[in-house]
Amino acid sequence: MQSTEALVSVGLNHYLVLSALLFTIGSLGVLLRKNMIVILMSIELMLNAVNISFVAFATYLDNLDGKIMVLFVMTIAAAEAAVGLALAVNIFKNFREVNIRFFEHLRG
Amino acid sequence: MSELDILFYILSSMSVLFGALVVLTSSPIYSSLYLVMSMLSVAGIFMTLNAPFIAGIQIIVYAGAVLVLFVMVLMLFDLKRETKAFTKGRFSGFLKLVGAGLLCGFIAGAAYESVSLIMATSEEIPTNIAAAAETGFSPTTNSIKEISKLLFTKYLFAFEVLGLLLLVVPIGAVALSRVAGGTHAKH
Amino acid sequence: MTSLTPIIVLTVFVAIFGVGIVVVSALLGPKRNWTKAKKIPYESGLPGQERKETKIPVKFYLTAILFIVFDIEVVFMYPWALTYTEFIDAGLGGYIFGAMAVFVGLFIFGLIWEIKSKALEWD
Amino acid sequence: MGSDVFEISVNFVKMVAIFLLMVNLVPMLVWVERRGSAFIQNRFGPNRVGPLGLIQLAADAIKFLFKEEFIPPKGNKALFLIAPIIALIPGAIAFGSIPLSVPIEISAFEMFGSQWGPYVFPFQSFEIGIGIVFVLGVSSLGAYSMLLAGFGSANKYSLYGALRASAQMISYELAMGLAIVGILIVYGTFDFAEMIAAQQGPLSIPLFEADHVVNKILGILPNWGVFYQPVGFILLFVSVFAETNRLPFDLPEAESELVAGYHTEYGGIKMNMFYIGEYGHMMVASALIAVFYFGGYSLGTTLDTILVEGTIVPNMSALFASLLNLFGSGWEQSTNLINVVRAFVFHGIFMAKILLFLWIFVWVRWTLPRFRYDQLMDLGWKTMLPWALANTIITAFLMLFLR
Repeated sequence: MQSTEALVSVGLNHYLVLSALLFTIGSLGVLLRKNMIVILMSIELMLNAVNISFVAFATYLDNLDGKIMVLFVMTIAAAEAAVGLALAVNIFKNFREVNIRFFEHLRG
Repeated sequence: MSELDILFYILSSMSVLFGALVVLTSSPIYSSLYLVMSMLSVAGIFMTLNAPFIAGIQIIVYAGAVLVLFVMVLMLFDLKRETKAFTKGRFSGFLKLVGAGLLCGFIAGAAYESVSLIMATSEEIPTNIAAAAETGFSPTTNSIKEISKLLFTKYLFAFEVLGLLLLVVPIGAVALSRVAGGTHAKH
Repeated sequence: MTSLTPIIVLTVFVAIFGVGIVVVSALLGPKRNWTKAKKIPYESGLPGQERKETKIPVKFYLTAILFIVFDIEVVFMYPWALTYTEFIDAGLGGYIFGAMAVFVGLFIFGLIWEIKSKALEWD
Repeated sequence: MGSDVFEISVNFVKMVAIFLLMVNLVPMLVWVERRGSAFIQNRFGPNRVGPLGLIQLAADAIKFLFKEEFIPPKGNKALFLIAPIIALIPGAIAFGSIPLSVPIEISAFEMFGSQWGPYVFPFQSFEIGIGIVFVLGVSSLGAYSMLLAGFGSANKYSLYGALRASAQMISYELAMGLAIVGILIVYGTFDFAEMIAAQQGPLSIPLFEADHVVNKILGILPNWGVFYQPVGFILLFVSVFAETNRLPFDLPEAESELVAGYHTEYGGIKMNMFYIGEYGHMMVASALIAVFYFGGYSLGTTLDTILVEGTIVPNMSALFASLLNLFGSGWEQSTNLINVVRAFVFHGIFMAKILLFLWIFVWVRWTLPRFRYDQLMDLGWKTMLPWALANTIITAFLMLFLR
C-alpha cells in the first residue's frame, strides 16, 4: 500500500475493496439463505457491487465504456429479477411455501 | 480529508452495513427495505464518482421499480418471521462458510493485483478525483452527452439486442402466469 | 460536479423534522386505555370480519413486472432524446431515428402483445 | 455546501426556508381546498375563525398536534411509524431541486470587519446537474410510503388500498416518463435552468425567416414549451393527477369504496404528514409543469425587460433601500440589493404559476367524478401509454425537418 496519504484520500483501491466486500456479502446471502426471494435480493446486491467497480474504473481510467456497461448490467438485473419473481409467485401459489427445500418436488 | 472522502466513507459504510443486514435479518420484508437503503447509498457512491446520470438511473430503475416489485410480492406472500432462515446442515453450512471466505480472499487479492497492474501499464493515475481536478487531468466534463453518443455509435448493436431482451421478458412473465396453477391460469 | 452533501443534509433535516413532530404529538396527546372495539381494524363499522387467512389477489405483481420492463425502455430513451438534436446537426438524423424506431417498434410490439393477451384485465 | 462560513450558513438557511415554504404552504392549500370546494358547491366554507377563516389553518395544525397517538396493536409498529416520515422525504427533496428563481449574484462586500468574497447563490435547495432524472427517481420512491403504511396497519382493507394506490402510481409513471422524453428532444438538456433559458424570446418556427408573416403572428406568443409539445403537456398533466392520487384518480383512498385506503388506521399528526406528502408531490408536479411548458420563472423577454430594466425592480429596490436606510446608509447604489429584489420578483412570478396549477388541482377535484379501478388502469396502460409513444415518435420525426 502507498503511504498513509492513500488511506486518507480516496483512490481506486477503496472503491474496489468496497465492491469486493459487497460482492462477498451478496454471495454469502445466496449460499446461506433458504428463502428464494432473499436469494434474488442478494443477487441484486452482487450485481450492484459489479456496477460500483465498473463506474470506479470508468472514472479513474477516464473512458466511458464502463458507464455504458453499467446501463446494460442494470437492464439484465431488472429482467432477471422480474422473471425470478414471476417464478417465485407461481411456486408460492402452488406450494404455499417459498423455501428451496421444495424445489426437488418439481418434476423434470 | 476532503469533503469527497468523508462522503465516500459515510456512504460506503452505510451500503455495506445495510447489505449485511439484507442477508442477516430473518423476516424478508425488513431485508427488502434494507436493500432499498443499500441501493440508495450505492447511488450516492456513484455521485461521488462523478457519475450523476448513472446515479439517477440507479434510483429510477433499482430503487424505484425493481424493489417496489420485491416489496409488493413480499407483502402479497405475507411471510411471518422465518425460524430456520439459514440452511441448517452443520457440515454443509461449514463448507459454505469456508467457500465464501475463500471467495472473499480471492476477490480482495485480485483487486489489489489489478490496480498495480493498471498502474504499471498506463501513466501515473492520480488516486483522487479532487487531486485530479487540480492537476488538470479533469474527468470528462459533460459526460452525460458523451455517454449517449458512445452508446448510439459504438454500442448500437448491444442496444438493439437489449430491446429484444426487454420484449422477451414480459411475454415470458405473462406466459408463466398463464401456465396451469399460475395466477391467471385459464380455468 | 453536483455535490451530494446538501441532499444528505436536507434528507437528515426532513427526517428529524418528521420524527420530531411524531414525538411531540405522542407526548402532547392524551393517554387513554383503548376499548376492545378500538383495537380491531376499522372496517367501516362492520363487526369482526377479520378472517384468519386473508385472501389477497396476487395479480398485482404482473403490473409491477410490466412496469419494470417498460420503465427500462423509457430510461433508455433519455440519453437518446438528450443528444437527438446533436445527431441531427451532425447529419446523422436518419441513423439515430432508425435506431430508436427499431427499439420503439419492439416496445410497441410488447405493449400490443400485453393488451391482446389480456394480461392487464382487472376483474 | 460552500467554501466559507457565510456561504454554508446562507445555503443551510435557504434549504430550511424552502422546506418550510413547502410545509407551510400545505395548510394554506387545505384552506384553499375547503373554500374552493365551498365556492364551487355554492356554500361558504370556513369563515368563523378569523377573517375569511384564515386562522383556521393554525387552528387545524395545533388541533392535529393534540390528537391521541394510536398504533394498531396487531400491526407492525416500526413500519407503521416510519411510513409517514418516508411520505415527507421525496416531496421535500424533489421540491428542493427545482430552481424557484434566477440565481442571486452577491459581489464582494465588507461586514463584521472582514472581507467576504463574491458569491453566486442558486435560488434552490441544491443544484443538481441531472434535474429531471433526479426528480423522477425521487418521486418514484413515494410508492414505498404507501406500501409500508398499508402493510404496517394490520387492516386488510388498507393493505388492499396500498397495493392499488402503488399499482396506479407506477403505471402512470410510464406516461410521465415518455412525456418528459418529448421535452428532452425539444430542449436537449436535463437541467431546469437551461430549459427555462431556452424558453426565452418570441415564438418562431426556424423553417421560415424571421420577418415572415407566420413568425410575425406567432411572435406575440412567448416561446414556451406548451406550443412545442401540446400533446406532451396533456399527457403530463393527466399523469400528474394519477401520481399524486388526486381525483379523478383517487379511488384507493375513496371513502365509499375502500375505507380511505392505506391511511385508514392513521390519525392526528401522522395523517397530517401524509397530507403534507401528497400536497408536496402536488407542488412538485405543478412546478414541473410550469418549468417544462410555461417558462418557469420567466414571462418571455418583453415582459422580463419591463420587470428588470423597466419599472418594477428599480422601484421596489428603491422602496427596500429607503426601509433599510433606517439601519445603515448607502443602500441605494448597492447592486446586491437589486439582485436580491430581482430574484424575489421572479420568484413571485413562479409562485403565481404554481398557485394557478394548484388551483386547477382543486378545481378538477370538485368537478369530476371518480374513475372505476379497471377504467383507471385501462386508461393508464391502453390509452395514455400508446399516446405518449406516438407523441415521442411524431416529435422526433418532425424534429428531423424543423431543425
